[in-house]
Amino acid sequence: MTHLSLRGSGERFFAACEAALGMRPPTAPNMVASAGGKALLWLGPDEWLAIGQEAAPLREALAGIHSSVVDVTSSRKSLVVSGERAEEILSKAATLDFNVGAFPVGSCAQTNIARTQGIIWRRSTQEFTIYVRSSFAPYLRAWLDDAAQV
Amino acid sequence: MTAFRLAEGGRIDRARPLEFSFDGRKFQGFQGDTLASALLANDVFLVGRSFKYHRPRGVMSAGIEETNALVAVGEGGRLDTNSRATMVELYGGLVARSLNRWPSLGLDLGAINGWFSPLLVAGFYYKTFMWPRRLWQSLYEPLIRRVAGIGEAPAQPDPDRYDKMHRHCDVLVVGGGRAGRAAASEAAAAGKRVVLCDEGDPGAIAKVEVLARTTVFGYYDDNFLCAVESDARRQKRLWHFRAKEVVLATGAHERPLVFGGNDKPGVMLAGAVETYLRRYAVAPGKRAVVFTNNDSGHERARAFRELGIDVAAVIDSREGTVITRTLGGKRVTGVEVGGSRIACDLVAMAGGFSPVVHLYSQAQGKLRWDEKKLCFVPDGCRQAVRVVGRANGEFPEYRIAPLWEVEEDKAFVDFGSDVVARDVHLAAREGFSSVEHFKRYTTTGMAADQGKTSNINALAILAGATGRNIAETGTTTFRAPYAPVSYGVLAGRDLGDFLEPIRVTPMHDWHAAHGAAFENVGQWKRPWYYGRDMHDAVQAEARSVRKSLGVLDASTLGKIDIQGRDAARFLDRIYAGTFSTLAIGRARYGLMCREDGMVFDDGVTARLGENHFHMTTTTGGAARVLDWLEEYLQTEWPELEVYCTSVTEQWATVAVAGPRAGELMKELGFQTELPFMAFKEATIAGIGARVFRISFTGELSYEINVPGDQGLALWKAVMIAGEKHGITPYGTETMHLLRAEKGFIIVGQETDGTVTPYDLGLDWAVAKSKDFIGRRSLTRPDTRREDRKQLVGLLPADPREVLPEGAQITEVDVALPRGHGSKPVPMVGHVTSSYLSPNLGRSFALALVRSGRSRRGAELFVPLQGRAAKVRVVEPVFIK
Amino acid sequence: MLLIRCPWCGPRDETEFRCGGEAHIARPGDPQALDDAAWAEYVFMRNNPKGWFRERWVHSAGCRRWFNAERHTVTHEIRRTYKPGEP
Amino acid sequence: MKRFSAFSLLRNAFTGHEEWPPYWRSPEPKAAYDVVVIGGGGHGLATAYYLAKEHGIRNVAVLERGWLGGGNTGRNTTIVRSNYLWDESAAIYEHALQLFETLSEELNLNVMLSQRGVLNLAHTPGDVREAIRRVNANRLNGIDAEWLDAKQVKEFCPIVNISPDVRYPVIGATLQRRAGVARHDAVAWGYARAADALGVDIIQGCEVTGFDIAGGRVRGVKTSRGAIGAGRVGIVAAGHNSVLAAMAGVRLPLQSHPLQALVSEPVKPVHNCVVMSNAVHVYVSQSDKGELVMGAGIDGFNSYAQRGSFHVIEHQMAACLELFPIFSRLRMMRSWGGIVDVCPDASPIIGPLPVEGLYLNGGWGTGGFKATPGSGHVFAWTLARGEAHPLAKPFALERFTTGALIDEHGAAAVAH
Repeated sequence: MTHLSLRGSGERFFAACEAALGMRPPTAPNMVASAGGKALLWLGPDEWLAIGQEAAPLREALAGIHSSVVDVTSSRKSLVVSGERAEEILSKAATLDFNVGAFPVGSCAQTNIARTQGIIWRRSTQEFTIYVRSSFAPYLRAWLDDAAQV
Repeated sequence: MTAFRLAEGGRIDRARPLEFSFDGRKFQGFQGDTLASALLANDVFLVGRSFKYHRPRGVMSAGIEETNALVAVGEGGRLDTNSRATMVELYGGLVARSLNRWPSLGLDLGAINGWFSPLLVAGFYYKTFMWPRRLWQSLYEPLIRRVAGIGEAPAQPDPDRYDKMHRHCDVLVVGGGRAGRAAASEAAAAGKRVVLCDEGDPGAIAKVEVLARTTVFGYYDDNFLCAVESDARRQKRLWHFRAKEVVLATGAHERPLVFGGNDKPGVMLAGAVETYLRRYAVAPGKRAVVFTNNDSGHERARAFRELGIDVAAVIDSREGTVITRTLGGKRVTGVEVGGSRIACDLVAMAGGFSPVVHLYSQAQGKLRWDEKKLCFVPDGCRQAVRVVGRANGEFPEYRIAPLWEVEEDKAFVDFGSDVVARDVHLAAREGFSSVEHFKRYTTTGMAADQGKTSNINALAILAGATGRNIAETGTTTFRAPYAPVSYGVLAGRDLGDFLEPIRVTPMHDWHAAHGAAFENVGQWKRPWYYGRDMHDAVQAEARSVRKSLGVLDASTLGKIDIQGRDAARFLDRIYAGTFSTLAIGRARYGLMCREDGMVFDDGVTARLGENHFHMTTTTGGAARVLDWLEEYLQTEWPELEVYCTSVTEQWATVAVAGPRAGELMKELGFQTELPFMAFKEATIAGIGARVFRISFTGELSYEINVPGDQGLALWKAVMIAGEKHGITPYGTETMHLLRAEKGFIIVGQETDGTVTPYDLGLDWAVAKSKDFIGRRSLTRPDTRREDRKQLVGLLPADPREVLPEGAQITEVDVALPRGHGSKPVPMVGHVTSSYLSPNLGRSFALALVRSGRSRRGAELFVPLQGRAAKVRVVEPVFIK
Repeated sequence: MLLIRCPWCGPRDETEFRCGGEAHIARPGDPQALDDAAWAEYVFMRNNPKGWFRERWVHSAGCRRWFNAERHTVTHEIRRTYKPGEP
Repeated sequence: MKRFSAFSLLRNAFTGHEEWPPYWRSPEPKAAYDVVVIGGGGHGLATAYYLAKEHGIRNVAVLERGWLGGGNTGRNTTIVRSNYLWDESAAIYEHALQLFETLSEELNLNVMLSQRGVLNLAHTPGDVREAIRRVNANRLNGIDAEWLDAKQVKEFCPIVNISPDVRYPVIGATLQRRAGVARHDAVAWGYARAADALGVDIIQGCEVTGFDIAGGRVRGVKTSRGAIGAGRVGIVAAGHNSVLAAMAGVRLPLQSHPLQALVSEPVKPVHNCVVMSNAVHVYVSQSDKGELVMGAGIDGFNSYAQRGSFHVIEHQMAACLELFPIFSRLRMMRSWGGIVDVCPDASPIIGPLPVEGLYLNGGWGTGGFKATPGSGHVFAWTLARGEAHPLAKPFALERFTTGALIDEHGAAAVAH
């Protein structure tokens, strides 16, 4: 699955993105726009992680608009934490409130996870996807496995 | 049933007897007992020895405030020392030992200190042990240390692992007594998320998450609280709470009374006696005397009688009578009241109540002295906190009159620190009248209970001794933790390999399988050298790169994608050099300085397009540099249209270097004649790549960047294609050696935060006609000095001599002095890098030397053990 | 342990942030025009009040945006956070 | 001053210790003094003592807002050592250590100097390089220092974990045998008592609220107990130096941060020296009472609250257990915070401020306690003569303008 780091702002930018991607980058902080296996995760006021999108048409659409599209597919690996204890395990690793009322399905957050950082995307009540920098993935995987045992 | 166990009642399970041992003797208790209640039930009253005088001590309380009955529980790596017997849940097979006694609890030679007690007053050690000076450290201090301390630390590592949790809630209730449960239920009924913590087990409450055996010990800013959860055998989990509102229902602690011999086994807090009777069905005596200064003592006496303890007398100070002292040795046998004696085996002290305001005070809540209730009560806090019940001073009908002290010998104020009332008076006399001074001078409040039983009595006595009232005298600050927390719980699972994340590159497994020794570079594991012996490996690796072909995993280098209309302008401000003039497809080396002009990172940046750059940074600097760029973009130059994206992990980097590198590249499918410091996108071994002809080593060298997922495939392809060239993988040590041969600096090795680009002789990398971060600092008087430390090369007179890195350099031929007492020898610099070069056939070094550049050809010395190594200053380039 | 309101992400734990010291210190437009003392003033000299303090923070583990805060250096109360460019 | 000794203690034991006089008087402030020292911590009291003792200036007041030694003097982890890298730092800290070595006799009060040795552990080749650099510099500067390999570290401190299988194995350590710990409160009380005996007025509960400055010259201070005239004024108010300097219209390159420390419950002797580790950020010793004393890292934000954030302690503890796995079941009994004012180069500022007659001795950051006698000694000289003591000269405020910084970031076990 392609990962693109998408940067930009302003109405021209949003319009171009929407035209090229078929979805508009969410402007509400920490929200995810997703459809058909593609997603746009809000990472900052002018920054998104585009998942499952092609870079070339996007770059083309954004030509002449202050923006950046960088392929970061290899930058992160994903870990899935799911099941009845998903909230509990994440609560050992991160300081966020993982209660579904505070962290609804379809939202994401960047935060510290154990002693590294990552993006957490709530896919359903009991399922979270974590995107972590590739070099940290073995560490985080082992940490979460250990946390799940106690 | 034992002599002191009641036939019925209590919350113990008589159907579940539990065997345990104390000091090697076997006993029986029941499920639901604490170690303290089980010991009392077995007529064990002498439980410990006091800190200083080694006086016999027994169980005084039934809770966390216990400061006498400290024992060791468990064995080996699971030894819990200094455990409060009142807080240790009994379990089958529990092994406990008494502490601070030798040879035995009954016969403790340390008790000899009691005979010297007239000498061992508060602060005695400040006044003596000064002569002769050498005896302090050889004799007096070791003696003091041996006598002090309580239990032994475990001798083995702890086999247990610990857990941590974060929990957000609307309302956090601390304390599961009546007030706390009511507050929790009410909040839950209003639809709030409620968590209630209690030291014990308050039972279930509808719609409330109840955490039993969970002690909240810290209350920090913005309603952040920490608690420790235990099971019967250990503290096991640290909780972090962030609560919208906190309700403190922490109750009150009963105060002891201060009179002669109030510390003997059998002298207890009245409330504790009732707890033992009601909750544990243990009568900690047959015949009691109650000593009180308030109404509660009388109620206690009624309860004792009801539950089967004979009460010989209630001594109420409000009626003009007091206990002056207790009788007995290792167990109380009676009391003296006025001139007469009353026989008893239990003295119950009812000295009034102090609300448990510790957490409230930690939360920066203010306290007010209530002259009627004789206690500190909550009086306003910035944080969202409510205090309910007895913690708020809401006692039932309660009249009390001050009795802070019965003037007598051995009238203990702080049991844990062995502070007597006379120590308080001495401190006041010697001018330690500030509460904090007094506390430090006498050590009051510094023992296991952290003043829970002593602070108010001590404060009141101090107030009396200094002619002030208690409100004027003040109180000491309450600090976390409310109850002691084990180090293991605080560390949690972040130990061993989890202490810091281990970062690995996509090629890591290959390196490990091929005998790489790894170096910790920040969090990264980088191949250091390949093979068993570092010296041999490095010599072979270095020779191979210069003679034929070597390959390095350079994936850890920081990489940042920079694009936007103002990207070139931005880089001109960030780097000391100019990047706006860089042609597309070309790369340039750059230095970054801090505003103080000192070098903080370096790397090569290539221009991919008019408005598009690929920056590289040092491995350790990757995150720091990206933060730096963002900081300046967002806060100083928001008008610049530039976006920076970390691509460190997007690209795996394989650097091939050596005379055969060109041939190898051709064989890998790269046909372009790429000039030095140029860049090209290409397909290498079937993988889309960015190829840079740049060099860490000064050899013909290509850096092939491919997406991280393809890193291992590329590495393997390079190894196969390179086989006929004798390709040799090399590690960081060889890379450093090769760089040093060429005089290339390593940030953090040749620099230490005090080195400018000019000091490094890198004037060519500094633009003269534009501003950049740090430029202005380079023209300050000190940075302009001619005699700054400058980078030079050193050639040892003995070509086999490898100078120690870090070694200092002098102008005179001296061995490294002993140190203390030797005459200072001026130093002119130090060795930053030093190697034995197989390519030079000799040793060499880089160094920072004062006025180094003007010393070319001069001789200097590197003082070593027993001799100095002679070195010649040369240009810092050894292989042109 | 502070709870800091990132102007974008909302309240988050202090551990997600890094403090960047005193706010509203602009880099001089032409450093070469300053004398050594004026340059030192910019690089090193800082207010360090006991009381309300305007300081910079970056949400480093979150959206990586810099922002400003008005925080009391004794009570640690943060009465407001605001985006760069806002007064 | 009534002399302290084993004999006087014994004699007083027979009279129930009723005869001991106060350690110091509690005088009312006079209208004016030759020198006013602001700050009754160890540094300020030492300054006053040496002014009286060595410079014959006895008309001196020490003004303390709260209680003597109530700031960092009473909140540090009591380590004394002089193994600093740069010549300037090494000289002043060694001066302090030498004064420490005779301080108990000098002050006639046992400050319990315990030269148990300080180990600075090295975990990476970079650490080793820095360690060798410092050891060699120390020895060439006449300061005792040794490099120990891992085995020797284990011999010197048997409980430290030197297993190669940990995240950051111990490769070796520097050792300064003359370094160790001292009783922090006793240092303040000893200087106070001795200064008082020489006629210095120690005035507690006296907060400075402003300066009387005329014609660019300081003439006195305004306090919560009235105006006090002064020939010269020395600010020695660790943590609060910026606040005081601001009253005189002076901005400093200082930032005040919380620094936390903690102790365990007391245990029998188990740890025989001081261990510091830069890489994993920890320093640990054991007090005479048996408590393990540990310093935590510095909090990243400015604060005057004498409290830090809890995660700092959690991080600290993991590092501690990595080095000392047998401590796992010991318990933290008390934690606290101090306010350290930190300079950009992690070195102090000693010398005149841009107001005539006004001097500063501050910015000691995390390293103040160990400097106490030396700091007071050179500052007294500076105040007495109106010019910087040779050891103080490199630490002038001026260095931030010239660029002659003394960057000691490698020197403390905490990340500044």
